[in-house]
Amino acid sequence: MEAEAHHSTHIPQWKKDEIKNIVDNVHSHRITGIVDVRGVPASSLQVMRQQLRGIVTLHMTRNTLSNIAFNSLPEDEKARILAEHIDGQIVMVYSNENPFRLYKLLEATKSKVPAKGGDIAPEDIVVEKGPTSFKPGPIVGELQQVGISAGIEGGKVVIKQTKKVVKKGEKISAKLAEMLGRLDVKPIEVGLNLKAVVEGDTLYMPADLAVDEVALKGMFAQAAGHAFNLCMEAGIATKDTIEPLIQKATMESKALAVNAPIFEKEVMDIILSKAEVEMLAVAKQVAGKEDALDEELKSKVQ
Amino acid sequence: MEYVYAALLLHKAGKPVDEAGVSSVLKAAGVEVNEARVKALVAALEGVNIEEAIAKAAFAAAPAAAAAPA
Amino acid sequence: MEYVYAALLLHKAGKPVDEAGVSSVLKAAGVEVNEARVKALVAALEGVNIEEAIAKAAFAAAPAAAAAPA
Amino acid sequence: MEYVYAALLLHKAGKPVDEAGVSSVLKAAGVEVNEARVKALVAALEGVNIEEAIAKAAFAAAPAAAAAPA
Amino acid sequence: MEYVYAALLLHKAGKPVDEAGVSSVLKAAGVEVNEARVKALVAALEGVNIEEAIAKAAFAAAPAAAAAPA
Amino acid sequence: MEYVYAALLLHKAGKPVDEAGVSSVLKAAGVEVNEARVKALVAALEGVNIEEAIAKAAFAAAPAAAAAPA
Amino acid sequence: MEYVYAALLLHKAGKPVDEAGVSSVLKAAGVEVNEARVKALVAALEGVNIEEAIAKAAFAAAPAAAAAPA
Repeated sequence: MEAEAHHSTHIPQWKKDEIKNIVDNVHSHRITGIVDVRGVPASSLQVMRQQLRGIVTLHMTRNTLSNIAFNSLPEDEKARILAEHIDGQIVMVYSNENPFRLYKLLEATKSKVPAKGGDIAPEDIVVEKGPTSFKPGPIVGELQQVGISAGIEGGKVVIKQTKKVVKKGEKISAKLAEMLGRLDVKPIEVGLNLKAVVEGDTLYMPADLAVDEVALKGMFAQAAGHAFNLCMEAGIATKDTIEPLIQKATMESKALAVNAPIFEKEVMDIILSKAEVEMLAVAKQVAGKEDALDEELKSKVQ
Repeated sequence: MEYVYAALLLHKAGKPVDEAGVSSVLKAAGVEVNEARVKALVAALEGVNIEEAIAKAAFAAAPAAAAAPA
Repeated sequence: MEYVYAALLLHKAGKPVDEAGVSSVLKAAGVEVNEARVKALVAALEGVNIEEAIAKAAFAAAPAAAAAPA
Repeated sequence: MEYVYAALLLHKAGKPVDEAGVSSVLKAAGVEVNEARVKALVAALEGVNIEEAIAKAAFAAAPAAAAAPA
Repeated sequence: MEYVYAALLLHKAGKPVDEAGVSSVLKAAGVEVNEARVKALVAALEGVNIEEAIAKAAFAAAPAAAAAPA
Repeated sequence: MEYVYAALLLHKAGKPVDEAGVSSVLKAAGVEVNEARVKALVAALEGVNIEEAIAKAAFAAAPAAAAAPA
Repeated sequence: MEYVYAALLLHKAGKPVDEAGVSSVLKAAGVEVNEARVKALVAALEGVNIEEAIAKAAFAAAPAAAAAPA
């Protein structure tokens, strides 16, 4: 503490105010997070900030000040750990939403843009084979130069082979970036990238916060399906299940009557047509054999 | 399912599907009747058009017949 | 199903599908005939248009046969 | 179908599907029992694996349902 | 078609599908029997797995029927 | 269905699906508990292998489910 | 799945599916509650239409009703 006190004596007032501002925000909000805004144009950032206004506060400040602010927090405050995530182009976020909602809100700001020379591939970049909109020209050679096998078919440039042009984590060259741009491949995701968020005593990392809604929907469907199956199997009659139960019983009854068979008026037409289908199936098996079938039957199965 | 079959049987026989009816059909089958289940069944059937429910199943069960004529 | 085939055979042969006919066809096939089932069959077929019922099957079978995977 | 319902009721309740059982269930439901039909029913079910028979859709039922939503 | 009905009747009854069987079933149905056709059919059915053919047909028929109304 | 969900919740949590359990889960959800329905549910589930029952698709479900467009 | 069942129970009972509700239902079922999972579920449900999700399941499970074109 003494060292910090000593340190702070060298800090100008506006910096002290800013540090206090950060600490106050951490204390007055339910959650505090660090967001990576690398690659987001300033103008877009302003738009996002407006869109999130009232729900999420985006606070742009100097990394050094954020660092000092977090380190000035009491030892037992979890938010101190956020100092470890201060790196690169970041902004602070404060909100009273829960971390999952914050994550969703921030994810929604993301969009895909073309790569620039020097960008790191966030995932394997693959160029699919198939037609392009280019007319024959020097583009073919340019594509070849960056390792994309191209040719001309029917007066159009086509990609001849699906090819992984950059592996995840590798740098994208300026030339390749240009070609990818012309092929309308947008490999770079730009937006508010939540790096870490603290709520109370819990640190959440993006992996903790990514909830697969499709999978969740699937789980709900599965759970509902299980409940339904259980009702059908155990004969549990509720308002929701009584009609399906009646239908199940009806279908079981018909199935039994047809398959036994039990001669009941309601199913005689099914039984008769089942017999006929069987007969036709057998007849079909011998249709090619001379004289095995009469003319009428032949005409039916051929 | 025996409770459901009892209900269908009564319905088909043109009898009211009530607690007394369901219970006595089940008893005749040698089933030890659970009153709560009978009540739940009868309650669930309230307002349900059994004939319609059956007809829906009939469609699914007999597509050959139903679908063919067109 | 042997009872049903007996009925269809009689029908196709232009004979009445009655108890005597069904029984004698079944007997000729060496089947031990259950009189009650014969009666039930004949009764269930009363008023049923056999021609129509099997025509539906033909309809269903034709494309099926075509589509049937080897 | 009440005879079939009675048979399935007995089956689902784990009781033997015999003439006495079917008759008493039908009577409890107020159905005037036709002995020949009961006999025909029980004869038809002889040697039939009911569980399998009801699982096997009534001719075509299952795949039809599958194809329907198109 | 009578001939194939007769063959299936025998098959379903668990009897051998032979000339004598087919002929006697047909006769019992009042059909004037064409010996050559009986021979041809019986010969043609040799080597045919009737059970399989039937099972396949039932399955294949369904979607065809179901798809029809569209 | 909330009663069934309560039962499944208990089952998944490895707890016995009994009247006390179902009632307390329902109460925690703010549901006004109907004792008869709880009894009916627990009785219906007696002897039922829940794990097997939930996995078994109901009647025509299997192929339909397969075909059901997502 | 316990968390999903708890949410379904609340939903079906017409109660809000919120953190307090899910937690208390789970606790009543004897489940040791993980607050982060509860939060995740509740947050995720904001973008999920439960009714729609389970309607699909019901459709898949009961094609007879759902598929019948009426």
